[in-house]
Amino acid sequence: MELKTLIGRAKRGLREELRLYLVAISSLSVAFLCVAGALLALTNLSALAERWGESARMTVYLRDGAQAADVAQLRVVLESLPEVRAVEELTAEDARALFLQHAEVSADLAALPPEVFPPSLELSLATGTDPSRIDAMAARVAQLRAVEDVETYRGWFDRLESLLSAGRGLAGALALLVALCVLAVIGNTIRLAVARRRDEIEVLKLCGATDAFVRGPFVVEGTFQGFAAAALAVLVLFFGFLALRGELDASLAALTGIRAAFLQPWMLVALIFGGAFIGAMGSALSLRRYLTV
Amino acid sequence: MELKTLIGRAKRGLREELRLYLVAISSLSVAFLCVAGALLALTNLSALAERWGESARMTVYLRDGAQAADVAQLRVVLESLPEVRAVEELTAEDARALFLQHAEVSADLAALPPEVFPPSLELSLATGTDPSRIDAMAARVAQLRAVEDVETYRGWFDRLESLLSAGRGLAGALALLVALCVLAVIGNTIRLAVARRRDEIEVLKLCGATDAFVRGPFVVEGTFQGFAAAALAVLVLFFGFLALRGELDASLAALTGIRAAFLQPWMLVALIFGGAFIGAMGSALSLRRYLTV
Amino acid sequence: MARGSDGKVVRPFAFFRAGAQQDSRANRPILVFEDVYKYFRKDQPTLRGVNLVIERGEFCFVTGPSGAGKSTLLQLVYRKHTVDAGRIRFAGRDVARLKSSSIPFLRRNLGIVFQDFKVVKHWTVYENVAVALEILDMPPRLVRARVAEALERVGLAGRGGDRTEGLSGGEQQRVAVARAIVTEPALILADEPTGNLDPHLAIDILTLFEEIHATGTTVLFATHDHSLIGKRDHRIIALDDGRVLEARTGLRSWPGAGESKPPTHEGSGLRVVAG
Amino acid sequence: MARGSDGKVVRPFAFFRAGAQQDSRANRPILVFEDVYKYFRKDQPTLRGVNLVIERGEFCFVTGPSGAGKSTLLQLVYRKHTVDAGRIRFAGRDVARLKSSSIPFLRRNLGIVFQDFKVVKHWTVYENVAVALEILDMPPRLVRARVAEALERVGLAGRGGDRTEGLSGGEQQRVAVARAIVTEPALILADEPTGNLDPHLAIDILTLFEEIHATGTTVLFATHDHSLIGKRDHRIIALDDGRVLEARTGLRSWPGAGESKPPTHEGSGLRVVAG
Ligand SMILES: Nc1ncnc2c1ncn2[C@@H]1O[C@H](COP(=O)(O)OP(=O)(O)OP(=O)(O)O)[C@@H](O)[C@H]1O
Ligand SMILES: Nc1ncnc2c1ncn2[C@@H]1O[C@H](COP(=O)(O)OP(=O)(O)OP(=O)(O)O)[C@@H](O)[C@H]1O
Ligand SMILES: [Mg+2]
Ligand SMILES: [Mg+2]
Repeated sequence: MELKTLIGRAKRGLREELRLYLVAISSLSVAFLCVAGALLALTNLSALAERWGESARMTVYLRDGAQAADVAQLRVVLESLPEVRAVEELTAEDARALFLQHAEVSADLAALPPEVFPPSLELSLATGTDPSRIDAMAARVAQLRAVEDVETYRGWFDRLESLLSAGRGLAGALALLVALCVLAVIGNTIRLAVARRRDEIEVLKLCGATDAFVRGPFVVEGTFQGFAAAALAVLVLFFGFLALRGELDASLAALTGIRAAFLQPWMLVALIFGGAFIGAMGSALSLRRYLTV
Repeated sequence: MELKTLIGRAKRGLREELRLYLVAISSLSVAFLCVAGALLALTNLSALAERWGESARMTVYLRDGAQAADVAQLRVVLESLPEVRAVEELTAEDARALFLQHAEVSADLAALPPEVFPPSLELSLATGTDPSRIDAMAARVAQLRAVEDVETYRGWFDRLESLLSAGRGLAGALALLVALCVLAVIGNTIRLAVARRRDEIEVLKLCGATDAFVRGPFVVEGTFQGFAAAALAVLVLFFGFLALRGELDASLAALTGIRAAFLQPWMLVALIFGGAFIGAMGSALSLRRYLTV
Repeated sequence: MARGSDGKVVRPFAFFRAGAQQDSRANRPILVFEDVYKYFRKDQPTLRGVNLVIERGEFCFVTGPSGAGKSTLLQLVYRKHTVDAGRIRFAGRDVARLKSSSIPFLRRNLGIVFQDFKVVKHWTVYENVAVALEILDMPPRLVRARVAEALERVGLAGRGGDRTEGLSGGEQQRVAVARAIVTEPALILADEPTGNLDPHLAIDILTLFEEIHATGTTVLFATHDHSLIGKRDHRIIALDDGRVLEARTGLRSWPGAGESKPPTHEGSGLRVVAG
Repeated sequence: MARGSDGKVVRPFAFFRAGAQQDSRANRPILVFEDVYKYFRKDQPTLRGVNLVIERGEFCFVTGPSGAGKSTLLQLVYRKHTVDAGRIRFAGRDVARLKSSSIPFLRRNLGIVFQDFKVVKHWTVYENVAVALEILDMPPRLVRARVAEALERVGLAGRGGDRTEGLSGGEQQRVAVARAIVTEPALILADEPTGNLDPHLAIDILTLFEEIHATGTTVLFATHDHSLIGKRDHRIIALDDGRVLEARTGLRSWPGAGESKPPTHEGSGLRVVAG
């Protein structure tokens, strides 16, 4: 097919149905906005998860009066474990100061004797170390001579994990819903737009056009619509993000310790070209039933 | 207009465009599903907020060796305050037991002397009491004789508040997005469906039909579509909710202390009739430009 | 004439009973064109200065070459378009000055056969005809009886249940005719109602319009078919280049045509000799 | 004949060059109907046992009363419908057995004027005609030249830029004719191509088809218009009640019609006397 003719025919369609096109593009871009928004939420959620994952830690309480040499040896042993990223020593005084600093109930506890706070080694664990390995390690470390007790914060860890997975589940369900919505909107928009032009398709077929010839400009138009809608959605999301960022940083980020981030560039590119692709496919598929003239 | 004729004409439209109708209803119901889902999320979020709001509390630490009579009088005073819902007395022993029970770090603290834990009165505050009033009250209570110190948990309270408002903000933004999406989908679906039947409308107008006569069956069809789509969305959401409830209760509810609740009956009714109404309005409005024959 | 099965003739309500002007007499002309101009393009008017008086109960052929403005003339009456200059009075009322909410009531007094039929392809034959009566809020029982009668008169008895899409060109045209006559309108505007019919059927349809005309209905019958025009002695309104040339007594007495001889198909008889 | 501005005649590629059967001779009939039946309703066939041989380069009128099956006959050739029994061979190939991917190549050899025009209303006149050439992948320069020529031949020179919606019925019909002839097809199927034209223009269009016929094109011309048929001495295929009655030499020698006298419009001459 002559490319010039193809473009000409696509432009003819665009000119004739400009209003319809604007409506279709706007409704598609709302759908894409939903997808992009869900992606943004997931991006930030996983940044949060990573941040929290990084902060997995373990406290090894040292026996009262453990020898400095023993402690140093213990430290070397712990540092050699693959799961351990960093080891920090906390004396009883340090621990007491830290406790008082964090506790809101300051008044009476200031009088607590240092003995209540045993010295400890604070371990930062490697990202993504799974809980069962942490347990096993804790059991082994507890056998060592200078060790009084091992705290794995397993309870806290579990709670965090389940909160995160609930968040991920919700975001996933939302993304699924949105994807359904996008498919429905794109399918309907294109199917209905094509239905409006039944007469045109009939004439083409009766004049001897092949299916590919009939599809050509519709697919070009669909591609353009999908592309424009996705690009518009990304733009709107970006400016919305810029506008809301201050708000977000103030409330959410202050709580979670991370700053809101926008979508990765590769995601943006994937969204826009995915939009163009879905538009093209939607056009081609929804034409099928009108080609049997 | 004869009602029988009206219904007959609407059924004629339904019969002719059954496939189109199914597509339209399915896409509308996805949109309504989004709305209903957002409503559900908001419902549960506000239940959570209420629960947390209810649990606003204050601890009044009693002076060492405060007289039982003084404490009793203090209790009476506190109970008479409008902001206070309930007062519970906590002896030093109770406090210690409670601390040990909650604290994960059990080993060494078991040896803590009871003096570390002063006796206290635990106040449950009325729902929605605002933070400044709590501060004022705390200052007043701190002046009383038997009172050693007052803890308002202001830091925790603030964190909870900001978390909740962030959640509400997110849910609100989502609801807005979804509402936009619904409007776009309904508008387009009906506009395009009507465009397909231009010839029919033209014939009616040229035969002397009034605008109201032309609109009649379209509005009936639009009402039915909106109604069916909203009802379908509610059904899907309900069964989805039933299926996911176990999961939700296990993860989310365990954390927040509330059980997932479904939408209130009045919300369901409002959704379904709102759907019917939007369908009717959408039909009537999108017909306007085709009535000028 | 078409009547309901109970023998009662249901006429669509009289046009603008309230708004009719005071000079309404029984024999006031039903349709008057006063110096009507219609421009679709600035430089070249489709109608230029048309003056016509159609009396109540007349039967007129409207003829002229393709693109002469026959359809436009009829479309101005039913307010598909409005005049650019001049005036059209239907039953004494200026059609161009009707509010858009009054247009439906104008059209209910007209029975229109459109040149391109304008039947709804995905409706059945019955539905296509019945719609004209449903618009008038007629009770369904009466609708059924009158639609059946109209279909029988155009030779489509028993075809009511067929989808209109599957009909032949001539059958679709007859559906359009049935829809135009089923309401028993005061004025019938038939735009080329026999273009897709064989000579037999064309005469049948012409005869049908004449029967309806005999009950007092006014008929404007636009056609190219000189053999049809030549068979009858009705008034002829010939349009050419937007102007009107008319004969009061049919083709037989048309200048240049011999008495009682069908016209030659060279068409010179119908050409406007001087602009 | 219509040629590009460079004088080169661009014919759509020969039909099924590869698939043509071995007995292909230059004077093999272009179109053969062998005992063709078509049932739209179980009880009543639209075509019953039609046998016809159309030679390459013939000019045939197809006539018959409304609903006789004229359009159906033509629609079977361009595979809008398929036969229920019997066979239709176009250039030796059985049309009913074409794969659906081959149908476009069948249609590119045909020039079809549809009874309901099938012009796209929201396209311009130019676009409606050009589309037939664009389908053949013709370069735009050539398309422009040939469309302009086709429009001139049907009397629509200079109207290329108008929206088709605004055209009169006869003008739309001529757009349909222009689209059918612009590709210089091997076989023209014209279904009532003059139904909306005045007698003058009808003769002009008939003459146009005859000119094209003179260059070797086969023409099937379905019409009701006996005055048109009577003017020429072509072969007549009359359909009635799904059966064929034919005359080899035109209406003038039709049984019951006097030599050189136009047919009476009573139509008895064209009625099938016995099943
Ligand atoms: N809506 C319109 N927009 C633009 N031009 C129009 C419109 N309607 C009619 N015309 C032009 O006005 C002229 C007269 O058209 P009209 O349909 O009245 O002709 P007609 O006498 O009915 O012809 P025919 O016998 O072919 O139907 C034509 O040249 C046509 O192109
Ligand atoms: N697609 C279809 N479905 C059902 N019936 C059909 C279909 N096409 C044609 N028919 C019927 O077949 C018969 C012949 O139709 P056809 O269109 O061939 O007639 P025709 O000779 O062209 O008539 P006309 O001169 O009125 O155009 C008609 O009675 C028609 O109702
Ligand atoms: Mg006309
Ligand atoms: Mg036909």
